[in-house]
Amino acid sequence: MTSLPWLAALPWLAAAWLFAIGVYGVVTSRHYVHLIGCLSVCQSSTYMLLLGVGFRRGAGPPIFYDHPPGTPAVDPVMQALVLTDIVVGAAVTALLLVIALQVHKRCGLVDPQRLRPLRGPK
Amino acid sequence: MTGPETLLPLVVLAPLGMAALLATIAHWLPSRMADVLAILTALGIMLLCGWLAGQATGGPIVHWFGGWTPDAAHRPGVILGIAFVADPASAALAAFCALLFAASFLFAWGYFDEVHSHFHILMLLFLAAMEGFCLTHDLFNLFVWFELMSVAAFALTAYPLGQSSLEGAFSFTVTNSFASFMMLMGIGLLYAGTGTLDFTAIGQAMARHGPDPVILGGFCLIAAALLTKAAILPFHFWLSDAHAVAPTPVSVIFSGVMVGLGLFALTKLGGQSFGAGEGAMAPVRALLLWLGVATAVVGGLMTWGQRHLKRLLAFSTVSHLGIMLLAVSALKPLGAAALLLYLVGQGLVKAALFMVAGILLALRASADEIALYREGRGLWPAGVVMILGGLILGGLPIGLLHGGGHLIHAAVPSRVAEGAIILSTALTGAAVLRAGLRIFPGWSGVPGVERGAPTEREHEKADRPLWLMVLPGALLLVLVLAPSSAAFPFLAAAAPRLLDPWAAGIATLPEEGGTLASGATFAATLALVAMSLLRRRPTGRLARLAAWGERLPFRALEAAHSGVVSDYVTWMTAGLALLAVAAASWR
Amino acid sequence: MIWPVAVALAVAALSGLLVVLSRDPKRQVFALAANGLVLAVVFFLLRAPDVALSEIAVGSAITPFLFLVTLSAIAMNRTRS
Amino acid sequence: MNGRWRLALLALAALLLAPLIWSVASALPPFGAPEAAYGPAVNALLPGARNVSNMVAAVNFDVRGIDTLGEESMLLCAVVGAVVLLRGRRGEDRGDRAGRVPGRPIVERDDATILACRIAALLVLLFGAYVALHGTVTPGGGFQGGAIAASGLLLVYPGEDYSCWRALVPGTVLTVIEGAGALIFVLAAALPLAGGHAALANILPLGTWKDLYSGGVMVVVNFAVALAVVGGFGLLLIEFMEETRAPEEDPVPDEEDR
Repeated sequence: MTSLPWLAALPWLAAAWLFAIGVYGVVTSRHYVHLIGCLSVCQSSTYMLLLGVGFRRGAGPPIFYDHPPGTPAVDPVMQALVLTDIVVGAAVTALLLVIALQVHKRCGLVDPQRLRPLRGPK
Repeated sequence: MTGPETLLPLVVLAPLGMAALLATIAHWLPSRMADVLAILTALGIMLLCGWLAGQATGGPIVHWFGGWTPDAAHRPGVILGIAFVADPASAALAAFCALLFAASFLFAWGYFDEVHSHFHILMLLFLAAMEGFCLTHDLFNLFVWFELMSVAAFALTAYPLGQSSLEGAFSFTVTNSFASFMMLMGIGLLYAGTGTLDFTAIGQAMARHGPDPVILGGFCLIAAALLTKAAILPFHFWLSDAHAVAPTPVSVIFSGVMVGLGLFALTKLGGQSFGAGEGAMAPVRALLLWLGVATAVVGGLMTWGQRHLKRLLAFSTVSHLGIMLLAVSALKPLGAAALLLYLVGQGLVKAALFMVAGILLALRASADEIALYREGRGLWPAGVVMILGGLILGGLPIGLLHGGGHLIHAAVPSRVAEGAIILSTALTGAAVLRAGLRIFPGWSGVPGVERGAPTEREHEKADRPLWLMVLPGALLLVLVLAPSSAAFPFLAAAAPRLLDPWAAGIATLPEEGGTLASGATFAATLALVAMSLLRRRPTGRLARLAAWGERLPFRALEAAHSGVVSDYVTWMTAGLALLAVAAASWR
Repeated sequence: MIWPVAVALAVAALSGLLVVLSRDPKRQVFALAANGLVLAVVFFLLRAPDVALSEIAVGSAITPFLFLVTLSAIAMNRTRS
Repeated sequence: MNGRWRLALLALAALLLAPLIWSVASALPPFGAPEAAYGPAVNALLPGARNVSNMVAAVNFDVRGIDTLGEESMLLCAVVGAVVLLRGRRGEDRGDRAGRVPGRPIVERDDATILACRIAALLVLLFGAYVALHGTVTPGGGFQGGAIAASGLLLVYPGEDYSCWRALVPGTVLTVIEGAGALIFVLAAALPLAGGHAALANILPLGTWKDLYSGGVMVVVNFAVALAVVGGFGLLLIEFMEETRAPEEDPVPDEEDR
């Protein structure tokens, strides 16, 4: 099967694409909760890149329960890094949601382009 | 396992264990016990790190976690485990972090008196993250401590639950989350390019097959993340909003050492992992030099144009970070020594000044320089600390900061950079002196440029004794007035080992001469203060035109620092593009 | 066979775009949950079952729930103030 | 900067970055053919060295255990921070009346939902425990099992009513569980130091291959992570749900109060 050139770079382009639209979403967002959603999309670009780097074609998962150790397997280190990254994502998202909730309780506004510290809403 | 090697992981495990213990038994803990335990932990870590720094001058103390030493894997060239490597500079900086935490805990005695000691849990996790960030030798472990530091900082910034602190915490979180995403992408690229995550192994892999696009791309992403943490232009916008709204004990840590760690990690990575080819990073180093000049000047101007004390001190931190980047961009042992001494010096002075701002917030219910006109007369100890701190910032020729400035002048390559250092040091020192003279003795002319700066009516918990709040600040100032020549022998040994832990030899540091630069700086500071004292209301048309002209650049800069998180993210993307173009232009 | 992974990556890129383009936060929550599931399928095809399991548990169960609770709390605050 | 200027600057940055991203993407090893030697070395060495079959758990809990310790303390930090910011002035007493959005009808839960949720809660808790226990053997582990168990705890709420749920799943117990999980992890890391070993060294007997008890200290660390995650996520869900209760008096003070 001829491997097309762009197929060899597909996950890197997908990661760059998700990062770009994450940045676009955050910059143009008009609601704190929407902005937090775009931030988590931007974070999913890092999962894509890391797991893409660890993937090996024709290899099985790094769990030697049903197939014996020594059979070719993908890179477990990258999967451990992505696990830590998912915890980071959950932690930061929870904190951001709490801050968004408290800002709305304080001043009834959740528009990131109008809220400015020390200067009062625009 | 020798003694120091066995005790090295305790530097991180002790604060984590104490935080977990407090989280478990917080419900049944007598009220002041959490404060005592936190201070004892911080002091213990400080002594341990100081002892390790002394031991490390002979050779770096290495501890491989889980016993996974490089040869335990029977695979030459494949490093499985994670190492903590304590070279003298890292251990000394870790000790400095613990010192600032102890002073901050002392200052915060009685500040947070609710039941569950959540503040102390967050601060201990913050301390553990900083210790790990200084000592780790593995790239992803550096990211984990970077992220733990950030999460603790986000929660502590929003702690007072005021509207400004919540919005400041929100933009702080979003910008630093982008920095951590960029760092993760950089780690992914470096792992794909070199196949390992250990600093030295990355350096060897890069020396073997040269900096190809993957490694350069990885370096740019990681450098962008560390420059965001080190608040260098155009990544610096979050800092003024976060420091100005955080509770005082937290701002002490932010400005004292957290931002400096970004530059420290950049120097360590630059030396150990990416310093292989001399010419390899020339265009990136040139860009860092010019970013340093721009950051120093913009930070200095913004400091001069502020009226809110904490925001003024935050911009002075931005300016000092720009100055430190100038010394670091050369990636030479002299630059590393200058960074270390200047970082400790400015950290001590900034911590003391933030505590004075906290005292004014607590006892005079405001941090606004103009609203506090003549209000500080009853608090003369805080006045002495503030005015002495302003003098030291402005270039008073005694103490650690003067020694640091002297080394930076020696390490900085170009004349333009020296001019920027003199201008920004004068601006920051004069701004602090202007505020101090206006608040305490009440000497001040008409408010000039700082009238239109953003400010806020706020206060902090008041029923705390003045002596307890002034004591840590005064102790820190006594430390900064220590003669810098005492630190030169340790610095000479520590600097080359920061760039390469297994390097032998001693760096040659220029002797402590009264150079023209330090005299010019102090004179410029006094001139600016005199100008602000003699300022009268502009009556004639020409004077009014001059006043309008003088305000123009400050209004433009204030408009750029808009406070809107969308702007900050846009500027960060532009900064990343700038870094990438500089790295790409190497080939 | 590389085609399933390529298709899954393309669907993940599209679902990320869907999350960004749904400006109304209430609809975005369901787009996020769907994005979590699509990512879990991508991770499964990239031979990462552990990561897929935690992406389902966190990315499409707990995080969207936190979003929903935040939006309902905001709706209650809006009526109170 | 207004909207247009931001998009213009973003477009310029994208224009500058696009060719560089393409040159990096083409210089990277092709997708599916990595050159890194770290992962294959772990795959080859760890089954024999630690008698475990789940390599990801081996990397997480043994080879790179300090990363996971940092990750757990990050979760502890985020949960403590979220609890502090959410409780704010509300204190930790339970709001007994549900907050209401006027104009939105209250739909009574019918018995089918209550029965389904009660059964589902138990099954999900059981499944979470299963995934957590088999961490070192099959896909899953402390973190995934803990997250599933936490969502199982949440399922108890639609099964019972709010006050009964809060009584069954008290916040203080979850705080203690979370703190204890983190403490056990730190002790598992620090105790080998006393015996002269390296921190996080695997000093317990390694157990038998493909058995529930395999990997020595990894089982303890896996259990600690499961505790920390159940406590952390459970507490987070409780505090968030507490935000939807009607407050006794208006917690938002009128003037700018710190």
